Amino acid sequence: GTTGTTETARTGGGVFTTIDGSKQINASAPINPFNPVGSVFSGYNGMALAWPKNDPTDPNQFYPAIAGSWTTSPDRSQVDIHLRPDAKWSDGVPVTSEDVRVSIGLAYTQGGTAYALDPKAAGAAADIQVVDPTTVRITQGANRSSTFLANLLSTVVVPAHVFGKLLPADFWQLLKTAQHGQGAAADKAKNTITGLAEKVIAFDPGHDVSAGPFVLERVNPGAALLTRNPYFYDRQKIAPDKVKILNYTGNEQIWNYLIAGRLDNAPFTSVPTAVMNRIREARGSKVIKGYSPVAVSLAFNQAHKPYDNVHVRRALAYLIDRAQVTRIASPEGGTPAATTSGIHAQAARAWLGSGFDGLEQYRMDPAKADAELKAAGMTKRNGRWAMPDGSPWKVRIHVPASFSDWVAAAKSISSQLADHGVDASVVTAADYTLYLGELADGKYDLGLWLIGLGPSPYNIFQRLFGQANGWQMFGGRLRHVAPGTEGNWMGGPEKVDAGAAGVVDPGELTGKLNYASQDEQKRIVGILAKVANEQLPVVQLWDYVNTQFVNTSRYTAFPPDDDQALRLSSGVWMQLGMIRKAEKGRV
Amino acid sequence: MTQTVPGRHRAAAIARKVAGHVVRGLVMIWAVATISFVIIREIPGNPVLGQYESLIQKGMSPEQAERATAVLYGFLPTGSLWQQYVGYLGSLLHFDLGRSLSTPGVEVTTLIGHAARWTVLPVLAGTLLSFLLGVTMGVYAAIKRSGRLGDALALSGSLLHGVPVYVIGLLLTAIFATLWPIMPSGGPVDVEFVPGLNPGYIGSLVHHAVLPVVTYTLASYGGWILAMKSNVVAVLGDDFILAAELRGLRRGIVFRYLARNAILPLFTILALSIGMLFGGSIFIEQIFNYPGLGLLLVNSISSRDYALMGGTFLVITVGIVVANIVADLLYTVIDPRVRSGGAA
Amino acid sequence: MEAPGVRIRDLTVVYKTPAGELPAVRGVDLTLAPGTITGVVGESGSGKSTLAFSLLNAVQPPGRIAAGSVEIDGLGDVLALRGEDLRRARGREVGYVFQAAQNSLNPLKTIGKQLLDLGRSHDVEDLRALVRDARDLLARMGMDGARVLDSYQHELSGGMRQRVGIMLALVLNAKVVVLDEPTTALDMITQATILRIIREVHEERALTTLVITHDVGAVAEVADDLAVMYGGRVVEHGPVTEVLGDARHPYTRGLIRAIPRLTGDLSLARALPGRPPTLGTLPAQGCVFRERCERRMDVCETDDPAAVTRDGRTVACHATGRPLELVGREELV
Amino acid sequence: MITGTGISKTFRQRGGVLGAREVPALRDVDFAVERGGAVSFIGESGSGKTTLGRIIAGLETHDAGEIVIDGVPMSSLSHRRRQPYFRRVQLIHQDPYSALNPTRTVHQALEAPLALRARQTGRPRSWIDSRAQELLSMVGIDPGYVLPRYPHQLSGGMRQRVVIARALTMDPEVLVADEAVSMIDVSLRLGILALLKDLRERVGVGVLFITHDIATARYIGDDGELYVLYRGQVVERGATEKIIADPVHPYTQSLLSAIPVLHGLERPGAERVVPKEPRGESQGEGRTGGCLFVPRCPFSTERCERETPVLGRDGGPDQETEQEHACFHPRRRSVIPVGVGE
Amino acid sequence: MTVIVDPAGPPAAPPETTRATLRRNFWRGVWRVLRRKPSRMAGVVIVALFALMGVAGPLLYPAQLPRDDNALYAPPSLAHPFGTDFEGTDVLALVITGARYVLLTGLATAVITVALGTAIGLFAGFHRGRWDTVLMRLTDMNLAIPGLPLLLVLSTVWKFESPLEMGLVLGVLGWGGIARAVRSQTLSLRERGFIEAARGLGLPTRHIIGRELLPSMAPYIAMNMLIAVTGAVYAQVGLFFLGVLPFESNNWGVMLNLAVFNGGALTTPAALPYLMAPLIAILLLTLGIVLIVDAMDEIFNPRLREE
Ligand SMILES: Nc1ncnc2c1ncn2[C@@H]1O[C@H](COP(=O)(O)OP(=O)(O)OP(=O)(O)O)[C@@H](O)[C@H]1O
Ligand SMILES: Nc1ncnc2c1ncn2[C@@H]1O[C@H](COP(=O)(O)OP(=O)(O)OP(=O)(O)O)[C@@H](O)[C@H]1O
Ligand SMILES: [Mg+2]
Ligand SMILES: [Mg+2]
Repeated sequence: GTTGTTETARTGGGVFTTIDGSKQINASAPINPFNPVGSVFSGYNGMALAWPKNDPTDPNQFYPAIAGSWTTSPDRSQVDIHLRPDAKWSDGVPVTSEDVRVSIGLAYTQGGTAYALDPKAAGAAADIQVVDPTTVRITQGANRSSTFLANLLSTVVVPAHVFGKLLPADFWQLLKTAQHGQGAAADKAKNTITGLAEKVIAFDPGHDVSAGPFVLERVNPGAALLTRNPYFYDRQKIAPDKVKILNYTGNEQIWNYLIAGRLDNAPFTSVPTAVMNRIREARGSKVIKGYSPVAVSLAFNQAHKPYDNVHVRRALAYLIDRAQVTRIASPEGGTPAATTSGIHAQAARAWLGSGFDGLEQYRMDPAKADAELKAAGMTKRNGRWAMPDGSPWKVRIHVPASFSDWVAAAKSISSQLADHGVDASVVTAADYTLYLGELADGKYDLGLWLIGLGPSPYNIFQRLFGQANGWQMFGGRLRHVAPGTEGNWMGGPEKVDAGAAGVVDPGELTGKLNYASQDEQKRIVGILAKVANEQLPVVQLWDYVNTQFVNTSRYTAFPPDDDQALRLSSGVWMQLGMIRKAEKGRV
Repeated sequence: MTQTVPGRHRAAAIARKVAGHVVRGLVMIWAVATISFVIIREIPGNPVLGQYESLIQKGMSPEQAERATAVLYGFLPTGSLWQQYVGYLGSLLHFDLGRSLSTPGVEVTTLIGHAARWTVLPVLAGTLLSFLLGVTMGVYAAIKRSGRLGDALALSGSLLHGVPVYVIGLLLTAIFATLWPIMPSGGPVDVEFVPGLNPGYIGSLVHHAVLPVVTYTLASYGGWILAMKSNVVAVLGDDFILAAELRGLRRGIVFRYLARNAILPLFTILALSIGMLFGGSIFIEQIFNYPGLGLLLVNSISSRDYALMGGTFLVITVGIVVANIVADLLYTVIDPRVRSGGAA
Repeated sequence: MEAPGVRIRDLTVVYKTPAGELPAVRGVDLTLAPGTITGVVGESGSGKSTLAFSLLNAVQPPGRIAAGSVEIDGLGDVLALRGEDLRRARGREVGYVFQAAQNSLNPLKTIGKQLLDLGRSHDVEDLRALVRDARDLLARMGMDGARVLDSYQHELSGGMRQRVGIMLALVLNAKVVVLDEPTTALDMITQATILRIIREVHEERALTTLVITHDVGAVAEVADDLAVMYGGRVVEHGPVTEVLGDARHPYTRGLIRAIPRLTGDLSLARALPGRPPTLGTLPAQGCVFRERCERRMDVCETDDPAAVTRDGRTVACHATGRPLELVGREELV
Repeated sequence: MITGTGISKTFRQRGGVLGAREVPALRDVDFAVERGGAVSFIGESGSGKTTLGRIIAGLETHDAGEIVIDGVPMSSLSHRRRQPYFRRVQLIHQDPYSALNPTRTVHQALEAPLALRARQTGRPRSWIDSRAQELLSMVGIDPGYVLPRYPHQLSGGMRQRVVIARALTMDPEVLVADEAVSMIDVSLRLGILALLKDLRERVGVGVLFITHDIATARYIGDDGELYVLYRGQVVERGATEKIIADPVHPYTQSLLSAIPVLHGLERPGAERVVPKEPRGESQGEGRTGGCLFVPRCPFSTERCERETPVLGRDGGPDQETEQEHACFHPRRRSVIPVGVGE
Repeated sequence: MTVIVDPAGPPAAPPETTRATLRRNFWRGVWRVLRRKPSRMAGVVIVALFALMGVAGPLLYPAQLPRDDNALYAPPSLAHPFGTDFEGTDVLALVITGARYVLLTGLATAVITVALGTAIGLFAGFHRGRWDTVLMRLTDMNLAIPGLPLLLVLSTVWKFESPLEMGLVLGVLGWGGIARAVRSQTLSLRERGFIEAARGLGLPTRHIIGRELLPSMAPYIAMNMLIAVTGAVYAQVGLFFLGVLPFESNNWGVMLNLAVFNGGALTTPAALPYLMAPLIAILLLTLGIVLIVDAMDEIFNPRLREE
């Protein structure tokens, strides 16, 4: 009974109830966006300069927010950010360039791509300049990145009159020394700045000063309550009086809320079919589906035999019925991977065009699998495949126990493999942290692994040909480490034959994606997708679908399927003019 | 034989006894702290990597996830295991449990303090409720033990005693929060109410506590009914009850004799289970999203928050140790036989 | 006030056992003359306690009073009493001193508090007077009343507890008092003291008293009348001096002969052969004692001897009054 | 065969909150048990009888004094070396029910010690069964009947006989019978007493008989010796018959006076002594010196308050009877009941 | 005199008291005790069924349980009395083949708990003194260590792949309560006449502990053993339910976990049979054990047994 029943029905009002999928609510945490669990909720009381659009290929597409507009120099080296003149903090103070500068200063204490103290880091900012109260100019360092703009615009803005005191008076001088100085002085300056990190994280302003549509009123371990910010620049677009963000510890709680019709919007969670049906039956319930640049793969440790042999990897790919796996593991939140390209299918089409169809699809084909295994020298005895030396071949698929969809997928794969004479079993790790640790230590032969993290093509292939596969980026320089060391658990070869493109170093190519031009990126993505498809460092299993749940009985005008804003919080939707109060009696 | 001991002597003797208990308790706390320290530091897994990948898993962009986790590297413990241990013991002496990694920048003591509130409330209520219920039913089951009703009560006790708490919790949520949603399915209180002594807030507190408390009550009720039943049966066989009846004492008085004698040994168990309550119930808190110590511990383990894990462990242990001491002393105080030295 | 008389008629008490309901007391007739102390002796398991409980209609399950009546003057048939009437009779009219008086007190309450509970249960209006009476009684039995009332059970010695038990049985002015093994587990001097107290209080208060014991000596010291029980039957009953001086039932004789004595020829004393009876081993028909009897006859196998009363003495034996020939058991051993 | 000199024992009771308190259970007790001899200890509850029995059986340590078994002083031996000596002294418990393990049959109860004995003496295993039967016959029960039975299936008298048989498995030289008949039905008591006497005479074991009922002490044997214990101290000692006939110490007289009179067969003694009440173990504990019995003695004088009478020194031994006592005012009193016929 | 019997001649027929007879009598007694109440027989039948499941269950099915790719979370039917799981495998088959792990763990835990607890309690109670103090401090510590949290931590370090490992850990964590109770029982039994008598006879400590003390505590120990089995089943299933132990599709705890978190059994009835099957199995096992526990006292007390 938390819905607004007052006469505000036409103009707005009521409580909007939702869940922040990326954040555990923590009542002990400060109201501070720099704190990873701080009670600042993106889009509600947390504001960035702009909000990223969900474009499959272009990471630099943004909706304006605090930054009303921006201009980039043609060589992408300089960005001018123009703040909205009507942006105000919830205490009535206008949002100015100084706020942005302080926010950037604070960001430096935390480290990050755009605000790295090392000027040689890819995409690091070199200079921050306040041009006028509403204009900030930021220049990029020598090592340019194609995502520089995106990183700048994602900067979270905090009020200088609240957070400013965290920066020492000589901060900007210190920063200069750290970035451009030499020797001990620079090191000392660096240490001083990073030394501020803890203080910044721990800082608790006590009450919320927000530039967003809402201000945090109260938070308890179960929920956070936010009320309208009367000074928000687009306040007339905001329908609800209050927003209630609920905490959750397990997906099933979200399911229950949804079935009970309590949530106006819920983030993506994996949902069993039966539950999905119940949710759909709930009054006013609707499901919005959209693109989410994440895919799940079965990754090989090529340092372990027999997975060093590409024929074995291919054979396994031919034995896995991805449609069945998806049906069992993620029936509502995933689509079976069309093939292994390292890219989410939707983005892959955009990047590769018709080239996508030219990739080998690895349809389920036991005969081909047999051939591949034979090619790898594996032998079959009593209907069971054995290693070339005759020793038994045990395929152990590792998954974290806490992800029941992954567990189900792994089980399904192992059953399918077993059907074809491959002795396969599932081994779970107690939790995700342990899983990742052991995975990185090279303890597993096979494990499930997230790939295709778009839209930036570097991010996409960095999952296949990045740190996990031995390529490390240090101060703008790439180096390759031996399999089994320093987190290189995929253990792929440093150079591979890419057919028409000749022998290539996929890690190097991936690194180039960072700063290459659009056309160059397209070429490299083509090569890397082909390499991924032929070499199969992973078998892509399914691509995630961003499944959002909304309830239209209290509010309407949610974004449609595949909307560009789908991966943003409903707070941002409101800022963008979506979400209106539902008219009485109309559902 | 009675013996008159000067009051001062007796007080000194009690003080000596308490001191002995406290020293033993401290040694035990130290031992458990050390064991848990070693085990905790040996847990594999990189907490920062874990956080980063979880954020990605939840759909955050890699850049954002990196921003959110980069700073955590500064919170990882450094130095050799021995150095860490010495530092840990040193800060323990100042009641400093260190700083949390999963809620960076917040003192572990603060986190524990907040969580303890939510643990103590429902578990204490559940313990007391189940105690009262179990004891009453236990008496009933003992008195009617040869009848069908007594059998049924005892069997229900044995079964409930056996049914794991998570089964009860799951069933209750399924029924009262999903099928017939009259109860909230999680959280400790509705955030819409201003905290304080206003009816709305308190009502909401109670509303949210009902299911956890009922679950806890049902889960521990079985133990009480069984213990009480067997105690009552034993006391019923004692001669003084028959003697009281043969002296024509009122039924009520005989019943009081019976109940007091049977319940006395349960008080120590009660003290112990109240001590256990700092451990909360991991299952209950997990199922009802109740932000108590149990959940705190689970989260601290999965996020490899070493300081928080150690701190929570310690608090739970201290609770048990203190309860043991209290139980021991309590017995001395409430049982006249032990009180006066048991020289009979 | 006159001491009441007690008449037990044809009392049968059975216990439910796996082998069916077996009688622990069988067809007992016993009259307690007003103002006398009657002693009941018998070996373990002969049904003494069961008989005592019957006097208060308090036989414990799985036992059950199957037949008979217990008439007490001024109270009527106790076995017909139910509920509150029965409760009020217990303690107020019939005082009971428990077999294990050692353990008949609530360990968690002081004696004084238990006394007050007793008073309240019987609607005593003047509790102060009750406490005063109790203190007098205790003093009468040689104890410091005030201190005892403030004590817990475990702070008293066995003899003291026994006396507290007697006090609690008498403090409401019960006129019929039943003492079940009041001196077992006490040493000689304490036993003597308790027996003396029983006798004195009995006389002072004009009571009708039943003392149950397995120790013939203890009964002989205090009792006026003596009843001997065996296997649930009263086999002999009469004035104590007569029964002891001239026992008529073979069992009584054997019992007396088995008492260790301070003087006299050692070789005259001897144990009874065989085992004391239990419910399961009692013969279903015939004389219950015949297994151990030195004067067994054929008729003993089939007929239960009837209790015959002559010159104030009751004996239940086929052999009584017959010449002493038959089975010369003495020669056998 | 076994002698004790100056045996003393003080228990330190750890009483809960109250700290320790000291209970002197035995004070300077001398005694001697000969082969085939009979020594009885009597005294009221708490006088230290059980403690003495346990010390002699090696189940309890003593604080001072010396126990000599077969001429070997026990204090000269290590704990381990003492064991074989103490095994020659076997204790028979008061309660025949708790003295037998309810979960073990009589056969099992006898088999274990006999097996041990067989190993010690190098006898074959077959000896065990025949010896078990022999011992049971010796104590007068039918082996065929009792061997396969559990204790609860036997009567009190049978159980006590089994206990005695079990003690005999070790071929002891002394049996310590602590209130061995007080829990047994009256009708059967004499049987056990006669058995003990019989064992003395035929097998030659010494019997140390502990009781609070003086009359039973007579039945152990008419050549027996009697010790009267009061609060851990021997106050009178002499031949059993002699002491019963002519007790000198007021405490012995109180004990004898307490024996119930079988009216009809006996009449009470003319000068029965009734000790003063109340009695309490802790009473008079703070006193130093003086006769222990003073608080309860009807005849005490001022001297008794001051001086402590010592057994033998302050009374006896009587040249004729060797009777000793510890009293400043010894006087014969006729306290025991007299048979009507006499 | 009544007592003098010719000591020379033991009766001709030696009584039948061999161990075999005793054992036969014991089992006859057990049978009698069980037959006394129908509920006990029911308990025995249930537990025997589970034991059979544990021993023979996996033999009833092929190593690779058949799946039906088109019947995921199928409702109960004749072919699948408890429906199917996420992969289309028969739930009943999962429960039956999964019994072995659960029961083995339970048994291993019970044996270890009871063996450790009894040994430590006996030793402490029998030898008293310094050993007692040390062992009791150890016991206090065992009781003070919060078990479930520790298990959660341990499960990250140690993969409990075999039921025996799992049982070992649960047992090592759980012996404290029994040790304490056994010690106090030993202390009181120690004062009983028959123990004193055995010591007086010079019987070896081994005999006293093994033959005199242990049998007297047998009902208690047996009872605890049975209860420890259920306790271990819960602890173990609970850990699997929390999802911290290695995956095995026919593990009851994993089934619960997947039913709730993957199947949404608490949210929709579709996966309810999948949830109920292991739950019912657990409840039945408990019921069986509870019903049998009731008979323990009578089984091990010869008096109650023979009646
Ligand atoms: N609760 C009971 N269930 C079955 N039989 C019982 C019960 N109570 C007593 N009996 C049996 O009844 C008979 C008489 O018992 P009762 O207690 O009256 O004997 P008693 O003469 O008082 O013996 P004791 O001297 O041992 O006190 C005994 O054979 C006893 O076994
Ligand atoms: N283990 C012990 N700890 C403390 N005090 C004890 C202990 N054993 C005996 N005592 C005390 O020593 C004294 C003598 O006790 P003991 O048992 O030897 O007397 P007893 O003559 O056998 O008495 P009873 O006739 O009651 O058996 C008593 O005061 C008793 O309380
Ligand atoms: Mg009785
Ligand atoms: Mg004694």
